[in-house]
Formats: sequence, C-alpha cells, structure tokens
Amino acid sequence: MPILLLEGLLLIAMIAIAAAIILGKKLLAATVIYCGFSLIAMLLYTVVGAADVAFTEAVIGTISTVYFIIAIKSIKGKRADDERK
Amino acid sequence: MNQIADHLPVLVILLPLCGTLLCPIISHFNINAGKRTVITALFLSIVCAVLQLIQVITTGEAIHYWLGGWAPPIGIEFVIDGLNGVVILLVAIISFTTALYSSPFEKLERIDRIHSAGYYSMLAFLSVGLLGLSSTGDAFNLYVFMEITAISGYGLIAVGEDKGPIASFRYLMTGTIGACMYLLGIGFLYAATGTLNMADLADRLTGLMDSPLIVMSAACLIVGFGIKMALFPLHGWQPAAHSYAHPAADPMIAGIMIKIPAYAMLRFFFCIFDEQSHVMQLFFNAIGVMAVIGILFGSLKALRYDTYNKILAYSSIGQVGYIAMGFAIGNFYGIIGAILHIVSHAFMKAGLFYTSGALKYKYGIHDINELGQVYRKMPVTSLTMVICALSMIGLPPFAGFFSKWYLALGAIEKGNYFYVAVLILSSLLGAIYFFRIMEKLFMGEKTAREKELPEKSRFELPWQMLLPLLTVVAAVILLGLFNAYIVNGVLKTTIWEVVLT
Amino acid sequence: MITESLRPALAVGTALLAALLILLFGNRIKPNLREAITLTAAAIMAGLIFSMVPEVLKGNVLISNLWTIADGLSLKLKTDGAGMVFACVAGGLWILTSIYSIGYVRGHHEKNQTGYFAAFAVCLASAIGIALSANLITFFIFYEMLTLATYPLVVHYRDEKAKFSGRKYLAYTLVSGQLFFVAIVFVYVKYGTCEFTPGGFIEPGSMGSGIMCILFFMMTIGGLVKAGVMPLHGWLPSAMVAPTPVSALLHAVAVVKAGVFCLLRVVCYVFGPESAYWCSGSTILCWLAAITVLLSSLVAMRQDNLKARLAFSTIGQLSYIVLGISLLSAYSIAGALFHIVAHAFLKITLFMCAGAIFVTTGLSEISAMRGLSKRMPVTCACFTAASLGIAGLPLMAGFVSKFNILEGALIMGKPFFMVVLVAAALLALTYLIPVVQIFFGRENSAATLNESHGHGGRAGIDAAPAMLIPLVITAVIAIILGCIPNAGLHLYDMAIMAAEEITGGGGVYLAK
Amino acid sequence: MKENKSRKKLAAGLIIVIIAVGTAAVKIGAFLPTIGDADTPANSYVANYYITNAVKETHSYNIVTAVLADYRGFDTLFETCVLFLSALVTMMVLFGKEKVPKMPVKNLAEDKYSAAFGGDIMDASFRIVVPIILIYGIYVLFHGEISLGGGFQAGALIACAYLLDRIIPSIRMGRGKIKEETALIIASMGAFFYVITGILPMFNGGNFLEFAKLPFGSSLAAESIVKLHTAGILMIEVGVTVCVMGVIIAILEVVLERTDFDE
Amino acid sequence: MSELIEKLEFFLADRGIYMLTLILFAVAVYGMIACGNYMKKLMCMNMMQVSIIFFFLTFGQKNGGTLPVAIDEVLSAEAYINPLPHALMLTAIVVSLGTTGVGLALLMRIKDIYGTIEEDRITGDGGKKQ
Repeated sequence: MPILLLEGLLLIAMIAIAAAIILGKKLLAATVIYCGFSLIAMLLYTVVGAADVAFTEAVIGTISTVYFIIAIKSIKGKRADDERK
Repeated sequence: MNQIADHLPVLVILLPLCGTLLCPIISHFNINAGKRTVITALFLSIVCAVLQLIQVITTGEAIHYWLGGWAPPIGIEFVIDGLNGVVILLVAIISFTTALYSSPFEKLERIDRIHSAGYYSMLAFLSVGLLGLSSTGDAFNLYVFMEITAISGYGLIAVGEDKGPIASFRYLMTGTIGACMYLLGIGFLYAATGTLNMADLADRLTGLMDSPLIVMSAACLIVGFGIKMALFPLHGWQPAAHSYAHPAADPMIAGIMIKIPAYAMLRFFFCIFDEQSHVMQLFFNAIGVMAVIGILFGSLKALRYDTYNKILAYSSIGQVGYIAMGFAIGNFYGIIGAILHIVSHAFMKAGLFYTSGALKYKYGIHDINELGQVYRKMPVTSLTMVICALSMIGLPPFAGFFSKWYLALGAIEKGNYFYVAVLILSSLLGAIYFFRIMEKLFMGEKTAREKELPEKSRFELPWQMLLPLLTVVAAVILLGLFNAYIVNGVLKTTIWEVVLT
Repeated sequence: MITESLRPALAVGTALLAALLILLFGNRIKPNLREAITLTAAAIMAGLIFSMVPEVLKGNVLISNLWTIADGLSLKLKTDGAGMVFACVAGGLWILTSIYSIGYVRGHHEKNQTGYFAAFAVCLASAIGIALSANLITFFIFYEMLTLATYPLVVHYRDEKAKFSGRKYLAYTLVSGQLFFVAIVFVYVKYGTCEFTPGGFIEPGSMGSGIMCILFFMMTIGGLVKAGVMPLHGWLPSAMVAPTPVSALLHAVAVVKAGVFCLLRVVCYVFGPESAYWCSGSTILCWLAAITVLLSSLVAMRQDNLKARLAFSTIGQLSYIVLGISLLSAYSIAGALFHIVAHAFLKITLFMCAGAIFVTTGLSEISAMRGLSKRMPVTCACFTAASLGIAGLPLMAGFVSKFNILEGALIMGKPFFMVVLVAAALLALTYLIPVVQIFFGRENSAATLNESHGHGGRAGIDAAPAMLIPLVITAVIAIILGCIPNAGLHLYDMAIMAAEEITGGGGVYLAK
Repeated sequence: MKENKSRKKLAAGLIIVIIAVGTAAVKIGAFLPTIGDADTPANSYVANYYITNAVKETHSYNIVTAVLADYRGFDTLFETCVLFLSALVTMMVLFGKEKVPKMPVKNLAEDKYSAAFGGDIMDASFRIVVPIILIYGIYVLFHGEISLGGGFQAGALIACAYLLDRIIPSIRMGRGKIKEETALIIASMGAFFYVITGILPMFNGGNFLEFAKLPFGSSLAAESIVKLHTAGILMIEVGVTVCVMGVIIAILEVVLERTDFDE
Repeated sequence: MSELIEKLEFFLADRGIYMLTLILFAVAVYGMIACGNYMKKLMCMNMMQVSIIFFFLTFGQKNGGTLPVAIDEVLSAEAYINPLPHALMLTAIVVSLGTTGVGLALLMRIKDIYGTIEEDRITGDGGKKQ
C-alpha cells in the first residue's frame, strides 16, 4: 500500500468529515466526528513521517475534544436551545 | 553599562514580557503591585527603545541581534534599522501611555484581583506582540508575534462593553483566516527558497520574481496583511471591534494594532520582494484600488453614525487606506508619507480614543449629541479632541498635514493624479464629520448628563488620564513641526538602502 | 543684501505667545490683566515691525530661517517690500482694534471673551506670518492657521445662525485651501522650488497654456475666496453674524487682505507677470474683478443693514485691488498695494462707527438712524470722512491708490477697465452718501433717540471713549495718508519699491 | 421546511466550492515541488545544515527538538506565551461569571442506583490508568532530545492525568482540586522560568537564549560546553511543561466551574 | 492493475496531494463562513489550521528518508526527513489550540449574554444590524 495512496485516502476521509460537520444537524454528533478528524490528522502526520507533530496532535486533539464536549454540555445545560441548524 | 547596550533589541521585548508573566504572581499578594510592575516595565522598554534608536542613528547602520547565538539563516535574528527603530519607539510610547491611562478605570468597575491583573498582562502582551512584530527579522517568528497580538486583541475586546464578545468572536474568525493566509504565504516562500530569514529571502528571491509560486505567496500575503490591517474589502471585523473594545485598551487597539501589520507589509513587499518586477506592480495597483475605495468608504460611512467610537472606527478604515496608498505609490516620497502617516495617525487615533475613554469615564457619554458644552468642564479633553481632529483632517501646523504633503508629493511625482484627488476628497469628508463633532461639542445645548463620579481631584480627570492626553497633543504638534528631522535623520538612509534598492 | 535676523520670527512669536498666555490664564486672572496681555503684545509686535521698516527701505532684506519644516523646505520668513506693507497695516491696526474690541465687548457684555481674544491674537499672528512668509509652504501653513483662527470668531455667538454661517465659511475656505495645497505640491514637484522670487519662477513656455491656466486658478482660488471675488464671495455677507470688531478685523485687516495678498504673491512672485499674462490667467482675473466691482456696488445699495452694506462695499473695494494686480503694470501693482493700506484704514473706520452706533443706540438698520448726528456727532463726522475716502475723493487715502491703478490701466492700454474704475467710484458714492444724508437729515424720529433705549444704550452724548478714540485715530490717519502718502512709515515708497521689483523696473509693456 | 432548504443550499455551495478549488488546485499543484524528491530548494538549504550538525552542536539526537528548543528557541518561548495568553483570556472572559450553583457533594457509595458517569468500574480502572499516564508524561519530558517528545506533549499528558482525576466523580470526590488562579500562577511561573533560562546567558556575555554561555559549570572543559546545550534544552522543556500543564488545568477548571455534570 | 496504481501515485505525488489539501482548506473556510452555528465555525477553523499544517509538512518529505532522529552516526542529509517544517508546525498546532480555547471561552460568554449560539438569532437583534 504505497504511502502516497494512503495519504490521498486519509485526505479524502478528512474532506468527507469536514463536509459531514458542515452539513450535519446535531452538534454533539459533530463533536464526535471532530474527534475522529483529529485522529485521522494524527495518522496522516505519522504517514508523512512527522512523528513529533503526530504525538502533539494526538494529545492536543484529545484536550480540544474534551474542551468542545464540556463547552457543549455547558451550553446545552443552561437554557433550552433547539438544535435545528 | 556596555553589557546592556548590546542587548537593547531583545530587552525592549523582554521587559514587558517579564512584566506580563510576573503580573499575576505579584498581584496575588497586593493588587496594585501587579499593575505597577507592568507600567514600570513598559516605561523601561521606552527607555531601551530610545537608547536603541540613538545607537542606530549614531552608528549609522542597523543592529543585528542573533537570538540564541546562531547565525541568521540558521537561527532567528532581530534587525533594527532607522525604519523600525522609530516604529518600536512609537509602540513603546503608546503602550506605556495606555497602561497608565487604564489605571483609573479599575476603580470605576471595582473588579477583583484576577481581572485587574489579567487586564494588565493582556495589555503588556499586546505590547510585546507589537514590539516583536516590528523588530523581528524572521518570517515565521513574525507569525508567532502576530498570533500573540491577535489573541491579546481578542481578549481586550472581549472584556469590553456589552457587545464585546460578539465583536471579539468575529475578529477571532477573520483574524485566524488572516493568520492562516499569512502562513500559506510563508509556506510558498519557503517552498521556493528554503529559508525563513527575511534578509536571506530577499537575496534568494531576486532571480525568482516571476515564478508562479512567488505570485501566489504575494497574493496570500496581501490577504493576510489586509485582514490584519483592516484594509477596505477585508475590514469586516474592525468597526465592531474598535467600538466595543474595553474603553481603556481602545487607544492601543485602534492606535497601533492595525498599523504594525502595515509596517510588516512594507517590510515584506519592499525589502523582500523586489518591487520593480512586473508582478509586484500589478499587486501595488490592486492595493492602490483597495486603498482608494477604503478611504472613500471609510469617510462616507463615518458621516452616518452618531456614536463617537463608530465614527472613529470608520475613519480608521479611511486612514489605513492612506498608508496602503503610500505603498501603492511606491516611490521615495510615497513611502515616507506612508511611514509618517503610520506614526502620526497612531498618535492621532490614540488621542481621539483617549478622549472617548475620558468622556465615558467622567460622563458615560457614547453619543456625540450628548457632547454639548462639555468643554467647560473638560478643557484638556476638548483641546486634545480639537487638535487631533484638525490633524486628522490634515490642516497645516499639525502632523496629519505633513504626511499628506509627502503622499501628495509622491503621487504627483509618480504622475497619477487620481490619488491626489482622493487625498483631497477624503480630507474634505474628514473635515465634515470632524467639524460636525466640534460643532456639537462647542455649540450644542448643555448636555443632560451630569458627573458620574464625585469630583475628587482639582483637575477634570485623574492625572493618569491627563498625562496621555497631553503627551498625544505634544506628539502631534512636535511631529508636525519637526517631521523633517525624523525624515532626514532616520528614515532617509534606511529607505534608500533597504527599501528602494 | 540679505541679513539673517530673528525679528520677523519674533513678531509672529509674540502674537502666538500672547494667544497662549490668554488661553492658559484667561479665566483665572482679572479681565483687565488679560486685556493688558493683548495690548502689550500688540505694542511689541507693532514696534518690531516698524523697527524693520527702515532696513527694508534701505533695501536690505531680513530673513529668519527657522527650521526645515518638510524634507528640503524650511519655515522661512522674509521682509520684502510687499510683505512689509501688509505687515505694517496689520500690526498697526491690531492695537487699535484691540482697544476698540475691549470697549465693545465690555459695552456689550459678551460671553467667553478669553476665547475671543485668544483667537484674535492667533489671527493676527497668522496675518503677520502670511505677510512675511518667504516660500509657499510657510505661506500655506499660516494661511490655513488664519482660517482656523477666524472660525471661532465667526461662530462667536454660538447660535443657529452663527453655526450655519460658520459652516458656509469653512466650506468655502477649506475647499479652496485643499486646491491651493495640490497646486503648491504640483509647483514644487515641477519646478523644484517654492521660494517667492519677484517676477515669478515659472517661465511662460514651460507648460501647456491650458494646464498652466488651470494651475493658475487652482493657486489663486484660495485668494479669490478670501478676497470675496464675485462668484466665491458667498461667505462674506453671512459672516456678518459675528460681533462688529470681528467683522472689522475680518473685513478690514486680516482675512480679506490675506486673500488679496495671496493673489499678489501667486500672480507676481510665483507666476510672474509674463507667464500670468501668457496663460491668459490675468485677463480672466481682470474681468472677474471688474464684474465684481460693479455688481457689488449695485447690491450694496439695496442693503438696509449697515454692516451688510459695508460688507458688499468691501467686496467691491477688494476687487479694485485684484484689478490692480491683474493689470500687471508697475503703477497698478503699486496702486493695488497702497489701496490695501488705504482701504484698511477707511473700512475699519466705517466698521468701528457701525459698531459704536450699535453699542450706543442699539440700531443696526440704516433707515432707523435718522438724525443720528445730533446724538453722535464725532462718529458721524468720521463716518462721512471715511465714506468720502472710499469713494476716492482727492486728499483722501483712497484717491492715491485709485489714481495709480487708473494710470496703470492707461499705460497697459486697457481703456475699458478705466471706465469701470471711474464708474465704480461713482457707484461707491451712491451707496455711502445716502447713509450720510440720513445721519445729518431731519431728526423727526429724534424723540425715540434721546431716551437712548436699545440694549446697553449709554446716556452720554457719543460712544464710549474706548471706542471713540480708535475711531478718530484711524480716520485721521486715513486723511494724513491721503495728503502725504509717505507719511510715517513710507508705505507708498515700499509699495513702489515692491512693484519695481516685480515688473523689473518701469512697467512691463506686454504685447497688447 | 425552512431549515432543510437552507441545508440544501449549504450542500450545493459546498459542492461548488469543492469543484472550483479542485480544478484550480490541479493547476497550482504543477508549480509546487513534487512530494518526496530530496533536492527541492526547501529541503536543500537550511534544513541540511540542521541535519548534518544538529547533533554535534546541540548534543540532542532528536533533530526536531534541537531545532525547536535551541536553533529556534525564541519561537518556542512565544509559543508558550501564546498558550499562557489563551488561558489568561479564558480566565478574563469566564472567571466569576454565571457560576453554576455547586450541587451538594453526593456520596456515590450509597447512591447505588445512580447511573452516574463514575461508578466502581471506572473508579477501579481509573486508579491504574492515571499513574501510568503520569509516569509516561515525565518520561516524555526528560527524553525530549533523545527520542520523540518534548515540553508540550509532557505538559499535556500530565494535565490529562489531572483531568481524569477531576472529571470522573469517584468516591473521593474533588480531592486534589486546584483552584484556577493557582493554576494560572503555575503557568506563569513555568513561562517565567523559560525566560530566566534565556536571560542567564546574557550575564555571561552571550545573547538571549544562547545555551553555550549558560553561567553554571564554568569549570567544564571545552568539549563539555556542548553539554550546556543539553542543560539548556532540559530547562526549557521543564519550563514549557509546567506552563502547558498550568494552562490546560486553568482552562478546564474555569470551564468545569460553570458546567454541572449531574445528569 | 499495478501500472494504474503507478500512474495514480505519480499523479498524487505531482499535484494530487496539494489538490486535496487545498480542497480541505477551501471546505474549512467555506464552513467557517457559511455555517450558522458558532460552534461549527470553530471546528471548521481548527480544520483549516490542520490543512495548513499538513501543507507545510508535505514540503519536508523525502523518498526513503527516516524519522529526523539521528540514532546512530549521521550519514547524509538524504537519509533524514527535513526537520524544519516539523518544528514550525509544532508551534502552529499549539497556536491552533490557543485560538480554539479562546473561541470556546467567547462562545460560552456569548451563550450567557444572548442565550444562543446561532448566528442568525444573534445578528438578528445585535451584531450586524448596527
């Protein structure tokens, strides 16, 4: 499985995730997909050969996802805010 | 003593940085100590900036400071020549005066320790970012300083009035796009040359000017700097950000935060890319068009509003158009006009926002219709307002006139009279909306607002607010009368050697 | 020969210093002390200027080169002939007008007097600066400072009318100022120099005649607006809203004279007679002036308000000077210069009389002033003398200058303008003499006068001494200058000397 | 009805963007250096210098850490300042506002039926995982220049460990809770420590952040001057770790203060 | 089949990867502008920064180069991947965390003031109308 093909596939997956987040309806779903996005980004960096960057992306990806989830919880928790868009 | 002398460039940035980092710790013990450390740190950085400028003038050539002891293309270096010596001094002075200016605002809102310490560290971080932006010689380092300026800007706007967070969020969105475009621009440059040091980039790029990589990088850089400078089509965030920012931090945000990216743009487009190449002429025409529309748009929009801050914000869009026009003109006098306008407009706009803050502090006035007869109780504020307004219009004895003089000189030398016509039209429009304010100030009927605070001191405002007002007035007048000495003594050699080679 | 000296700079400096002192300490110190500052400053400045006159007559020029104001240009003041004439007039009249305005302001209980006197001082400083400036950029700096200084005076009463006339005044002056600014930059870029050189530094052929004509009018528009030449005179009548000493200052001493002086500098010291004539700028100027002279006299006749009538008469008289300059002959330029002096003294007397009448009897409409001479004999006498002078009666200052302008027109072979000048003199009579008749007419409404109603009326027979004395002095000077033009400061010689310089000796016989 | 119309509009816009940029990018790609070949200008100039003598000069085997901490140490200093600044801004914006009323500390032990997020399984596994993360974080910190790792990763890992302890409501509820102000002060101390390591060489005649001129160990022989670089890099890594840890804990504390986890 | 992969791989190497990165960048920027919900804007912002970071890293790639950690004696520059973009991109990632953190804090503050993070409801009454 040549590296460039792998990179291409991962990039296409990322584009798909981006489209899904933009068009998606529920916010919490978007956050979970976003966590997937940072996972794939970490994979992409390892494939490209940037081990250090991949390591940092992994750690920072988790922290920002946790932060997103807490933010949603604190936003949803307060007043009923219909999640249409 | 000589030890300090050869570390000046980095000391100018280190002092506010240490001030910022120590401020939360110190204010843990005594709330005012944090504020005082930041103010003393900024004052010391003014002293270093002055010494540094003197050293540049006396020795005649630029200071190269190798950070970490590594030679330039490998490590990062600071390059201080006549041009950015002046800009650094400007930033240092305005940051110090703004820090001093914001101390009475604390008592107004009775905020707790974290907020007071936090506000001062953000202000000092903004000053560190701007100082770094104007003195670094490395492209990626410039990106990091730009981020620091941006985030401290978001913070200072977010703690502002009721619509602060919304304005800050919009600024965050556009600011990040701007920073990413700048990063993209550097990416292309790095792909084409392999180095990140600006001087190195300059001589490796001489041959490559027409390669499509450089064209794309120049386009990305224009968008990146355009957003940071609030140039016309990319200014979406600026009016809200400048009107709802924290009243004490507004002078610094509106005064220098949109000017230093303009200086960085000058650094990039004149010192690194060679400006005579066909591609760059195309881009300069584009910038010229953007500047012209921006000037007219800014002035016309400013006529429509009655809130004082909104008028000033839109007039800023116009004035940034002046600076961009100076770059678009591109010859010697055009650039001198642009730089002089960066310096004088920074003082003028900071002065006007000082007065707006003073009005909010004493009477809580936001709207210019409530300005009637305020000058009887606040003579110094009205004096600053009048002098800065006249200087913004470009009337002779003040600084604004002379930057317009050089811009007109450059424009006519280059031969496009369209710029001159726009210069004239915009100063007339400026005259309309500034005299409208002055009419309301001097001839409006008595304002209904009475004093918010019990009258403590003999003067109209606490001394921390009077001093910045007076420094701005003095700066505008002295800059006006003695601008030739700045131009000949400091700027001329640098511009001929570095910018126009 | 040229000597470096600080006196010109000191003259301007004293007035600015006085303004600063008044602004800083005005409200804190007693009014008398504040007035003392103005008077001492006026005295010092007049003394400085008059001390420079002998050197100028001997021919050596004093230059004070202050500092480089812009890259390659220095803030330079120079005492040449024309400049000294205007400076002497402005300096001399400042003392009189300040005494007069102290009397007027006290009599009329004006509000915010400190601002008034400070603006007055800055106004005079910039007038002297305009007179003595040696290059276009110094000239422009003081020119715009004059606009800024007179704006608070025009809007002194701060009511709706004042606001509107202030806006109109600003619109006219700022727009023309910006065009003037562009023209200066263009000249500096094209010719490399801004220095005023007698006879002009622009050669006739150096540009297309069309472009040079446009440049000519962009440069002179500043002067035309301030001098109130017909199409651009709108602001002058509406500036009558200001208190009388201000209109005395505006319409007799500072603003309008600065406008005419700007025309003189531009036509004679930047373009010079040859290129002004070559690009046909001066001929258009002649026609404009001629039309203004006639039209303004006709309009003046119908004005019932005394100050409005005097305003339109000023527009007419100033177009005399414009005509004199644009005829481009040595005699007419000398005549124009001397008419600046004559008109200053005559017009200021008329305005002072109007102010005195207003303060003492509260009347401002001419029709209501029947038989005023019974109550105010001295004021009416001076009024009559001055109006005769304006009309150009021999033995009065007006005659000398008008005669020279006529002579210039004759030599230049432009008979039509001679006819215009003579007709204008007659018209001047038509709008001033009826006023005199009413003064000395039957006092059927005298009954209304002696209770001296009207706000602030004085019981005494005539105006307050502080207003009467300057009135008489200016009338007497006008008469003396009429008989002996070279009395005192040899103003006439200086005018002739300046004219010689400009036209390179003995009049330029341009192609007919 | 209104919202899925706007979603269709959104999708249509998205497709247009993708197609437009795709075709444009195909042309742009032609100029960019093809991926993978080694002699492009980007890989041939400064980068080769780093590779060939990073180990010799900075005595750190991981070239990326060498570039990060030593050659371009100034960048990293301001990177930590960016993080510290973002914590500061979060504190300024959120501190003391809209505090969520503290729910009474429920002792989960008795409350058998609460489907709380905690519970025994989580508590048991949590007791094993946290120490491992901590050790791994410390390892990553001290091996920054030999194998992968560095200040940021270490700091973030330690903060994760703290986070686990903070979020999972175990029986010993809220035991080791750090107040957000102290976290911010820890962060500022870390960053200040970084600045101090930069300032020290300035007294010894070197420039800012010049590790060869660090004042201690003046008696060292010439060849061990290089070891000073290692000391310098280590001090920087510690500074960065402390700062990052403080920042992340401060941000999360402020945010957790405002949310209630009671469902 | 294999020469198909060969051709595809050459296309990817020459410009395919750049195309995909720029598409990701464009989609993310479009998301930032078009999305109504402020939270989604933040996610798209983060994605934009990831795409720029990846764009930088593609310059450093070398065929056959190993990780930039010099285990044994350094042979030649060819053997190792270019470390400079990696160092720069570490900074960029940390900066992206910073901005996202600040964005979320602002979001919560907006939620307190306006009770919603839907752009149309906010700008409806406050933001853009002024």
